[in-house]
Amino acid sequence: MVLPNRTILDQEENELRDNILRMSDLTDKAIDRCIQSLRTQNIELARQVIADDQKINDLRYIVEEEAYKVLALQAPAARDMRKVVVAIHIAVELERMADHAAGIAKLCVELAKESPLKPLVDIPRMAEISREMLRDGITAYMDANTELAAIVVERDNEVDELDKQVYRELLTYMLQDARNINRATYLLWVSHNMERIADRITNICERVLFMVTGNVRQNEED
Amino acid sequence: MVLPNRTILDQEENELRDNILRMSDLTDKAIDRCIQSLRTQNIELARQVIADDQKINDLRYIVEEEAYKVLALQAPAARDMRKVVVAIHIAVELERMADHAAGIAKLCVELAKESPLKPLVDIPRMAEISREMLRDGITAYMDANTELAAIVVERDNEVDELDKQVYRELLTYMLQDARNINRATYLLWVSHNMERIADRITNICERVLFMVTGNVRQNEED
Amino acid sequence: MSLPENTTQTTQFLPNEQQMKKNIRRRNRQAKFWQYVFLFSIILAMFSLLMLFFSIVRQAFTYVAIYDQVNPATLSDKPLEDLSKEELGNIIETYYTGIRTGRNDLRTIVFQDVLGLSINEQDSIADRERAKETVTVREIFEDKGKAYPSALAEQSIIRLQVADYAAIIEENLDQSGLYDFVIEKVVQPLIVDSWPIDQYLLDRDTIDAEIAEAEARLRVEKDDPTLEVSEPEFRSWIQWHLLTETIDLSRPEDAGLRTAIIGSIWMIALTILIALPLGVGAAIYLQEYSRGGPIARVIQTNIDNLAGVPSIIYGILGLALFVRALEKITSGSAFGLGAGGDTANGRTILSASLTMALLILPVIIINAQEAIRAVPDSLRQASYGLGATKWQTVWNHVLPNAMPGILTGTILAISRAFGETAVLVVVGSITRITVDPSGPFSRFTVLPLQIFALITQPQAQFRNVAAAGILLLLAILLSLNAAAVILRNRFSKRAV
Amino acid sequence: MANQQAVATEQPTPVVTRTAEEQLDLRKKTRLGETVIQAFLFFSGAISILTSIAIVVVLGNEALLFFRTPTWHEIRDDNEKIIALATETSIEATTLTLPTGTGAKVPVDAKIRLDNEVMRVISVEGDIVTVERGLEETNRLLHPIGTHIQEEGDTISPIEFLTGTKWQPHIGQFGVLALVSATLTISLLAMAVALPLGVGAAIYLSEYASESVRNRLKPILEVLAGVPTVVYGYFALTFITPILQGIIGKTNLGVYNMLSAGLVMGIMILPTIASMSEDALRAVPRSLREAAYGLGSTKLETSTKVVLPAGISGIVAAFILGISRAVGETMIVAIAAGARPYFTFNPLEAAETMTGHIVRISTGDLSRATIDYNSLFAIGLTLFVVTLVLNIISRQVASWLREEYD
Amino acid sequence: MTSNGKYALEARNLNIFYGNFRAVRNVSMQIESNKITALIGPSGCGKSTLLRSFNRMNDLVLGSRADGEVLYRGKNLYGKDVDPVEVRRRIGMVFQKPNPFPKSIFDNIAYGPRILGQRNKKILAEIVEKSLRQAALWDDVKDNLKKSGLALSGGQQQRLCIARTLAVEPEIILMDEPCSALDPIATLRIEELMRELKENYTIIIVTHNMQQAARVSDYTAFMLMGQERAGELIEFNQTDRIFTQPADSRTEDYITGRFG
Amino acid sequence: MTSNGKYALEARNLNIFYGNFRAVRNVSMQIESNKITALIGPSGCGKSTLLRSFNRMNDLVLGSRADGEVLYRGKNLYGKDVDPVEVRRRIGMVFQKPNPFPKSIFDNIAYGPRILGQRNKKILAEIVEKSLRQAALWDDVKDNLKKSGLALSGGQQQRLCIARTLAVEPEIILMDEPCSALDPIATLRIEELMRELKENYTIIIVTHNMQQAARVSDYTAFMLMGQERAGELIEFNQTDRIFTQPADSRTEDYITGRFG
Repeated sequence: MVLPNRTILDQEENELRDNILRMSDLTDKAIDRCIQSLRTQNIELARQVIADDQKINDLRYIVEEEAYKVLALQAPAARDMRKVVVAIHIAVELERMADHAAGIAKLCVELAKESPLKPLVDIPRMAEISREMLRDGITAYMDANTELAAIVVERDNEVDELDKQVYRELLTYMLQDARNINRATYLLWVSHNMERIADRITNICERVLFMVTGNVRQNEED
Repeated sequence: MVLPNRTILDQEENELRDNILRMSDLTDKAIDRCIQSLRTQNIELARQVIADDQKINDLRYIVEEEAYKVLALQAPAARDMRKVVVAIHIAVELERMADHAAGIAKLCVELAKESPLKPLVDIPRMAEISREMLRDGITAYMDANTELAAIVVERDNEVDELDKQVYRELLTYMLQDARNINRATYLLWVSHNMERIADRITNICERVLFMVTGNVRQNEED
Repeated sequence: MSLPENTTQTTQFLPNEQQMKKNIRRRNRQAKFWQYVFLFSIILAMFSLLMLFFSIVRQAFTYVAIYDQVNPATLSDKPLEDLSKEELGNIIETYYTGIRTGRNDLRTIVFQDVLGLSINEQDSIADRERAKETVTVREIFEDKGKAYPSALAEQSIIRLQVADYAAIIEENLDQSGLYDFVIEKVVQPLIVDSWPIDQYLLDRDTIDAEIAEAEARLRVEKDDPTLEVSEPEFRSWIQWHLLTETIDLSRPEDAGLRTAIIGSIWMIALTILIALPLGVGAAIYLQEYSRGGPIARVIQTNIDNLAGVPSIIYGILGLALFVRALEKITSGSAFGLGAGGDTANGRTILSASLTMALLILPVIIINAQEAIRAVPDSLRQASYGLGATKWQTVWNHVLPNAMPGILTGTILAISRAFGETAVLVVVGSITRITVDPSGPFSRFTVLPLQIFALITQPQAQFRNVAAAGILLLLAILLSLNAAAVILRNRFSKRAV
Repeated sequence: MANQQAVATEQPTPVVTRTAEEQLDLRKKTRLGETVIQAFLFFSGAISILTSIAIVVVLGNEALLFFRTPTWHEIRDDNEKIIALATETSIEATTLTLPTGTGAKVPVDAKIRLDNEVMRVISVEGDIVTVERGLEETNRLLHPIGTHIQEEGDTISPIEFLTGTKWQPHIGQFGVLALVSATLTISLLAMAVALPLGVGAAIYLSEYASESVRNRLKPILEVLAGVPTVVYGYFALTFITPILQGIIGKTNLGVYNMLSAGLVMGIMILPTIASMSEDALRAVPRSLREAAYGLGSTKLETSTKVVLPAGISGIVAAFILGISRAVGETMIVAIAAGARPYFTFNPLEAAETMTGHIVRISTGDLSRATIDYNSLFAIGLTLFVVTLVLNIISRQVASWLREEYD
Repeated sequence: MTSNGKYALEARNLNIFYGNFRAVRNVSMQIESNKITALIGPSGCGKSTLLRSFNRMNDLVLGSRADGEVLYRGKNLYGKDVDPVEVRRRIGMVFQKPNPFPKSIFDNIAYGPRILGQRNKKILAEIVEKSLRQAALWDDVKDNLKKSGLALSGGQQQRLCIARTLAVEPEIILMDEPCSALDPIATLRIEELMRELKENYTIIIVTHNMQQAARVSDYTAFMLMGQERAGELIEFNQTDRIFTQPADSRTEDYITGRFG
Repeated sequence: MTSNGKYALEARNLNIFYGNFRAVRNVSMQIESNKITALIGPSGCGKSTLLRSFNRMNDLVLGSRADGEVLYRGKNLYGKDVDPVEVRRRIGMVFQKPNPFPKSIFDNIAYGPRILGQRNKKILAEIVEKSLRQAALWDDVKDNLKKSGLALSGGQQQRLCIARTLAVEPEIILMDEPCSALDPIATLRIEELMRELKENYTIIIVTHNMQQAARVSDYTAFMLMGQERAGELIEFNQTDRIFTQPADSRTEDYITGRFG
């Protein structure tokens, strides 16, 4: 009497994937741009990122609404069900990542008011790693690739290390000269935001692992 | 032919609520204890918090497994469906909050190795506010109280302000004396963690709003 | 029986396990016993059927004892089969000269059996003779292509003498034909008694005693001490002449059922013509047009009641309505028909068919209704759903699908009409009729009625004829039933 | 989705004009054929009503005539001896000559009847009776010597008809109970044979027999039901009666008797009862049997405690229909039961049932005016009412069955 | 409910009676073209009755009567001079149990066009092919068009019935629990077919299977037995609204199993 | 599947034949006590046949035959000296369509105890009350015990049938699509009743409604038609495992609608 309707389900799942892909693309772009804006003190670019955040928020709402609709109307089971719920989680994480990027962009605007504290090395590096992680994580999601997801989870440590390194370095700048404190603090926030972005990618990958295996208990840590 | 079975559904929903309640209780306790340990430099208490984190993790897994089971087996619709999905979100947030508390506890262990930098005022204040928010947020969830949830969301700003204040204050200590840097840094992390905890409570309350209204687009910011 | 004890369930209410096991043994024994009782019932029913057929078959195939009314020994010294043509001819001539109506009898034999003249032809010959016109032997015989002694060529065919007719017969038959003729017309063997075949096989003593007794009695009666009754010989009463001969209530061995069979066929054909369209029409009206309406309810109740009315009541109705009240129509006089001698007031085939039609109408209607009702409503809805009108739906779906049921019911109704007797007794068909019916306004008889008449004849051998008639009747009915079954199967196969 | 696209693009040229393009016209169309057909169908249905009306009118009317017509009976003395005989009377004669010394009292000025001719006695002088002939539209006939002189008696009241136990038309006694007693005896005999065997056979067929056995036996039963009754009569007369005579003795059992007729009628009805009961039992849904077996019933318990009670209304209906058939059955009794219209319940005796009597008086060529002819309708009416009541009961019972499973 | 769409059918204050019993009370709703509209509700809530009133199939039930209007292209189907035979051709129906005629597949589909007067064999063959293609049955049966429609499986039979309905080119197809007699897999196929058909047809479906309504329909109407056991329309909205945020608490109670 | 539980029933290499046709191939499974076990699968996969083999109801079908063992308390139900009448008393059955006897409610339930030899009226009355209470029907009918069982609504009839089964105190209750003839609300009630009954009975249910299996059962067995159209057991596990993480891809395909 009641089997899920594959046509609709497949269609809805594809739509969810497409929107996630779109979101991850926008998020990736946001990270890239906010770091560029940081490096080049390009306020315009920063403003762009802040503005784009709304688009990503909207996409998240679309994904969530779609997902709840599928859950209520199609009553999916097993992997279908996990795919839908995971889509919600991923959308939320991506949206938050974009928020972080927007946060960085706001800091950029502040930083652009003064001359650069120092040539940036580690923060762009963090961004680079995060973006790689993001792309790999989304690939893992698209391909239901658990191995890739596990690798991405591992790489979070690199970003954490860099964050700590950035902190220590910035501290030396602050101790050197109290006038640096403002700018160093901003950069500190930037680094933190980057670290959180990487964190959230880790969350995404853990959700991917769950989606594929159905096992909630992934070896995870915050 | 196919109506949800209320007995099972009600039972499962109750179980989810109970576990969430249990988690929030443990989380609340963890926040309380880690701040106490910070104040009293009580390593034992800190270790306790770290150990308890596993319990909370386990509860989160239980909630998630239960929720996925309900989704797959009972195919709930409308508010039932939202309740179940929201339970997953809240459990994840609570678990992360507990992680933050554990993070604070770890810092406490480090801090306990040295004498206190200064008498703590703002951080316990943050903890106090967070715990209030947490209790209110969970009450809002239990009672499906949207007004209370909205109030909680507002209070997040207080914690953010305090975090910034703590940072500025700690910065003065660091500038004062380079030997303070280590301890100040740790306290900085503690403050950040507190701020994140409050953030996640905000997330919970937004989920509660969604659960009751069915509207994804709450006015939210990270 | 040997399942382990129930340990988990506390049987507070049921008898304990031990008792239940004892019970179940008793219950199983009971079940076995009654199974045999039920089996016995069906076997007995089947046995009755067997006996029924047996009782008829044994009467249709019997052993008979015969004696010759004219002792062959008095006709010739030699055995008859050894005689020459001429000698046989002489015997015929002598015999017929000896009886009063001999000339007329022989003329009839020549006209009917030798020449095969129809009634009309015979009449026209008689008319011409009456008009002083001579109808010569040559004219008639050459017309029919038969042989005749040339000496008689120009003689009037009607005015010939016994010897002439005998000569003509002699001319047209060979030796064995003449022998048969002599045996049939002169010796005239008569059945004294008949015994069912089973009795012959099992109880010869009684039969021999009865033969001896009959012989003694006949010798006294005929005052002929040499008279002999033959040994029992086998005789099948199922004979071709059942179909070709008319009834003869003086000689059972010659009695045929032709008139009755033709009467039955006429009546049935007419009955179908009247009852089938009306019956199916009524069924369609009730099921499709006024289903559940007040008129339909009244009609329905009516039909159900009519179906249970004994057939004899229909007979009375037919008698009063068709035979008497509508005599003008049913006798055909209203149409200027049936003025001939073979009408019997209103007691015609038409009256009988009308009565019979009324009798089987409820059966046809009820069966047709059943068949129409069995057509799933879903088909009608499908048809209406496509924008079909009521009659389109009935014609295209209801009727084709109900047809096997309707036909089966009709055939069963017809077979009932075929075997129906009481109605026609009352409506008054005639049992001693020897003229074939020629149309709806003829007098007639039918097969079962003829059988009834035969049974009630005092002479025992007519029961043998009746048995043969019954076998014929059953054969017809069985073929009708078989047709119904085949029809049903063929249609139902096509439907699915 | 792709499939749907394909359909959309390769849409063939429209074969019926698509509704969207045509003028919307939902108006009623007159369909003459439909009306004519409906009229014919209604007429077909009405035939049955006409038949019923005809039966009631005919039977009622003629029966009324029966109850209104005075009876005629021979003039008899106190010893029931017929005492009024006429000598030969020609068509023209206006006097009757009574045989001398009979001392018959022929009533003056009253109507008398010889054969079917009604006359009025004008005067009686010794043996010479002067009469007015050919009254009441009867024809003057030639009466041979020894014709009974009948005098007019009373009319028969319906109560007399229904309660009288003597059926002797020649003395003006028309008590239908004489016929009813035979009808009853034979019917009960028949049911005593048919019911237990029929139900037993039905249970066997529906519950025990395998499908193939049932498929073979059921048509045979139906053949048995289709055998014309005249054949059963033959069976009774030529087969059963001799056998019974062999058992009971010829002195105790005549050639014509109710026992043989009753037994054979039972055999005749048996297939009907078995077949109808079997239908009723098989109409009991399979699910009920499964329920019973599922509770741990044996086959017997399932058959007798679940299936039989569930089908009981069908069996009762079969039973009543059987009685109704027995009451209305004609040929068996006409052939095998004899022609003795006496009030008796002894199955060993010959007797005449209502139907048997109708047949017997029908086979003689009855003229319309006689009371015998009219009595036929009175008996017919009685028979009609009895069977009608039985049938109505039967249908009522059968309708319970339908209600239960619908 | 969008208000600018083109409505295929519109009920206005529709009441349906069986004799003195009011089966459906005061229903007003607008059925959008080229959408699937589902009627759901507990047994006896009048959803089937309402559906059957949309093409006057109820007329076939003795003593049934409709009050109010059902507008089809601005014309009241219950108007005085409206011929129900015409109505049913334009508003086709598919029933609970697959009910193919006991004829060949070809004749099943050709029946409708034939009674409408189409005798041309070539055109009939075209109609048959087109209808079978639309019902996604052509590939299964194209080599066996002479086979009896009853020889098909249950799901195929139902698709045959749908094809038969399509052959008379209706605008609206009413479906009365079309899958309740089918197994899950056949059900799935019919549902997919419905989604394909809505490109060209307006579909109204009655189902007592809530999930089915959720899965396939665009709009859902929820009915309940109200006063005096008359069916009432409780809520009518887009399906995803009904199943995620129903406006009426009775609707929510029903879809979440709290009912009764 | 826990292995230390007490098994109510155990099938070992069970094959079921109708004549020469093998309907079920080589099924081995262990039914845990006081649990609800659901058998699911597409039409014709042999799930009903398997169920009916558990109390030898298949014996009633001409030419059916079982190969292998069905162990009940260590005893093979298909052993030589086992009386199916006794088996069916201990392993009761509830059927697809409610099938109360056309008798009073009281007599429906008293039927079983009576044939088992219980004649005492007082005890019979107690049995009737207890069974009706267990079937959650007592309050509905206690004032109308003389009413015909057929006068009840469909859902009540089915509960009556369940009560009737309980009256002979079986250990195991087999249910063959017990809700397929019922409306959603009656279905709901029966499902809740099943969950109450499993306190005291072991229940095995066949359903073609996947959601029903998901909702009410503790264990689920998934069957499919295999080679030569014989039904095979594909997967048997706890219900939540089957519906969230099925081990066999065919199971996942079926429950996610990818089948066929």
